[in-house]
Amino acid sequence: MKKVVAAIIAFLFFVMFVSILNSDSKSLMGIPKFGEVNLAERVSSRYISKSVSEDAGEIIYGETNNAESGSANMVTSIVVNYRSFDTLGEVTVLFIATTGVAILIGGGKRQRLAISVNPILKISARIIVALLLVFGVYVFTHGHLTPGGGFPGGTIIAASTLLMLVVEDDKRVSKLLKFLEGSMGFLYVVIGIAGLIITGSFLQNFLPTGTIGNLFSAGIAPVVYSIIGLKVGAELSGLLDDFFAEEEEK
Amino acid sequence: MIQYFSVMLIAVGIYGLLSQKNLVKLVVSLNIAELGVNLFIVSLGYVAEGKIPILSPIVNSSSMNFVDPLPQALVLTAIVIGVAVTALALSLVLKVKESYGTIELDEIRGDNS
Amino acid sequence: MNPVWLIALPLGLAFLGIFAGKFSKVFLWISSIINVTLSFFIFNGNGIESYIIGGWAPPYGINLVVNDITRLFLLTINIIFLLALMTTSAEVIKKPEKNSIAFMLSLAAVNGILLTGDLFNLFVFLEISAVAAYIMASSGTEAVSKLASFKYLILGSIASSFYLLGVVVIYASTGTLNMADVVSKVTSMNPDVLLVAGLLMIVGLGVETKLFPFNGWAPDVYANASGRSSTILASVLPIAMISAFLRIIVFMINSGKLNELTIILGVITAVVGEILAFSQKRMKKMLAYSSIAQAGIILTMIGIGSSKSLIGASMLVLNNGFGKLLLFSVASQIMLVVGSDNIDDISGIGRKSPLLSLLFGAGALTIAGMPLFFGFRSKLYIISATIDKSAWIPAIILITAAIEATYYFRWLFNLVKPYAKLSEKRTPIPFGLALAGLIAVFIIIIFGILPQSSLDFFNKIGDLSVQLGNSPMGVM
Amino acid sequence: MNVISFIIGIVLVISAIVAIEAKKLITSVVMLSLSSLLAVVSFVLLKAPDVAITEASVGAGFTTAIFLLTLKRLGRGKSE
Repeated sequence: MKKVVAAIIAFLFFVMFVSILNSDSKSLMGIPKFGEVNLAERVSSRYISKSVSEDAGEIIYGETNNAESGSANMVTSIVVNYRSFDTLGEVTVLFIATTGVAILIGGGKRQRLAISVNPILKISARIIVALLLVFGVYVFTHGHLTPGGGFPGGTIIAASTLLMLVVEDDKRVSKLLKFLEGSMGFLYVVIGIAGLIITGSFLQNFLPTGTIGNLFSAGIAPVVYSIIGLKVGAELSGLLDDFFAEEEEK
Repeated sequence: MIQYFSVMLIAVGIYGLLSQKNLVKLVVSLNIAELGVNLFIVSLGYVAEGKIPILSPIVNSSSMNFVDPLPQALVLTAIVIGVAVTALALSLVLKVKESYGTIELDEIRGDNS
Repeated sequence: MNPVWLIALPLGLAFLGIFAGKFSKVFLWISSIINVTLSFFIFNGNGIESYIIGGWAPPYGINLVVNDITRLFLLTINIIFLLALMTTSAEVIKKPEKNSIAFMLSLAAVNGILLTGDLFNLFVFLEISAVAAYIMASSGTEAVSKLASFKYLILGSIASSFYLLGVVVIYASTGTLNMADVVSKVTSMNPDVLLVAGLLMIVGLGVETKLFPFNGWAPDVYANASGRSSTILASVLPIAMISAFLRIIVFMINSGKLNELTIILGVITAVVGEILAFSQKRMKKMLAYSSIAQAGIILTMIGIGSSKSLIGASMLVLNNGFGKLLLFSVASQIMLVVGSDNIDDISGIGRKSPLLSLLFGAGALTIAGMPLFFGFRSKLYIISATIDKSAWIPAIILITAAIEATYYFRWLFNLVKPYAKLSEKRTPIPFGLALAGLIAVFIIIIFGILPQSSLDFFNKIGDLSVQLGNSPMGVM
Repeated sequence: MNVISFIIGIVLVISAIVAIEAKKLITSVVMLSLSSLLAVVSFVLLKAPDVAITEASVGAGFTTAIFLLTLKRLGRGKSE
């Protein structure tokens, strides 16, 4: 009976929501039809043309110098430059959730695995962990040029930690990770305050943005994304380690 | 078309939240609902012949026709928030299992004094 | 004075706190004290100020908006947070360093919710305060607090997903995320789309503001969280959530149908809250239902939306904040001393520490709206504000006030009832509780006595709400 | 192109329903990661590579890892 009521409510939600899809018309603004979006009406047209503070004309890859945001990847320019405050908030959400998991199931001695791990797996795991770390670092340092950024990069680093945790029986994540996590977060806030002091508003870019497409372009964007990558990597590794912890005996 | 499927996903997630009694299943339904929301947000930014919003040697000028990058930036944040909340939810499930011995809502004798 | 410090400081100290060991408790006090002083500076500015973030002017960048409502609520929130730290300083909790981080981030998020002028940024701050609240809710010693926190988490997460859907629908229609920009475009929006977006946002914010069908989580969470957590959850968070509800549903969307829905749901919340509070055996559960009832009345006033009713609502929000601070601090102290807050176990406790019963009495009387207290003035103001609108709303407010008075008096008399078993010797209460409690009592009595004309910062809210009603909220 | 997205959409919704209705928890977790992966494919079709990579690593990868670790710790109590 409960399932029928739930199904009805879910269906009502579906009907209500679908009724307002493609409701855009000349006179009244609504949700445009899938694919027929007029970007000029939207805020993001200025993000694409990188002309939020002044009109920068046409941005050419590899040629435009000292553009407003400087990162070739427009999504990264929004996440780390135009709306960097959201990302700071979102890094805080991950930080507080990790702290919460540490409060709830942290501590306790390491959980023994039921199966004994074959030495071949242990050695090959070490090689793979090294490769994973390099790949993770690559992903978040090139966040402003290629897809991906701080978060996927950090998760790939956490994946290498997971591999080590699964393969090694007694491996515990070192306390250094807590220090790395905290200092990276604090560094992000310090960059924000530096922006406030140097250029007048919190989290404002104060480094030259170079030519679009180079590794060292886009001002503080790669710096912030590397900080996020290391922070997310440290945090999620700590979180995985908590999931491996044994429950404390009451 | 993907918009209708994403709204269906949200509806399936809501159905799961209302009908399931297993705590882990509730977290699964929550993830499905959030997946639907994220899919819907990105589908709002789709432009028919738009290109991937990354400047590269091939797509080298900002005057070309691009897909809307803002919903993608919003979804990046929403995905990570969803994972953070899921991790917290699962650790709460472990604590409930530890003290109540079960993860079925109707078996848990909540002290609703 | 850039208000971004109110958010950045607790955030930075929280990040440092993770590896600072026992210093993070000190950081918590530092950030709270500095926040109070900062909000004093911000309080005596005037007009509507906009502080941009990241150097991009709105609606392309995110801005922090400071207007008369924000100034008053910012000052109140930071003062109540500091007082809550003081009243519950004697409590010993497991892993205090990590819990202090949760409190610091909750402080940052609450300030962020009040200040931000961007819809998606509000979603992120709501999420931070929600996750911090889940951790606070699970801080109780019994197992039931983990279960209560899990239910709160599931309800809160699906609610914030609905809010996000509402934000995205508005973005798809108007093309902007800045609240002030949306206000200017709402009139040319398709009314059905606006209605659905508004409904989604009411559901999203309704859970946090304890609106009727979505407040099932509150009693268990408030009753089983640790002392400090339940005090902060009950006194600080409602102020921020109600201000978010006010700005989004009433100032931004402002559709007649949704305001009526808010009124109806608010009235139901108030009535249901009072009836359930009446029959509770545990003090913290009773206080939880009383908070739900107060939220109901406040949301009804917000739904009406006239400038006088908004003044009444903000007075009631302040009154509820200080009142619940006192009541939950006393309830937590009783839980520490007696180990239970069941009505039979604690009868006569008040005779052993008269100051405790004085604090409880003051909190109870101001919430119930007795004369000489601030609650009386706000209730009076509300009734005068809604008399002309319709007759049955003031009637309901009077009924709820009557029910409130009865059960608060019942609890008060039970507290001070002579009881042979307990020895007569006085048990002293911690200094922090006494000092902060007396400050709160002083505030609610002063607000209660001062003539209406001198409470000009409330009247400023009145003309601000009129001005906001028809012009873009905050600098474009 | 929209034929592929139509098929992916159908399989996505079906895997979501199975994830909720599955008897054993392990099946529902596997179906959840399947629907995450299908979502990654549809993100690529929607020309959102950033979101696809993030959803793949954070959404599908990490969430499935946590669910399996939780089930492992729950499993010791032989609840199923």
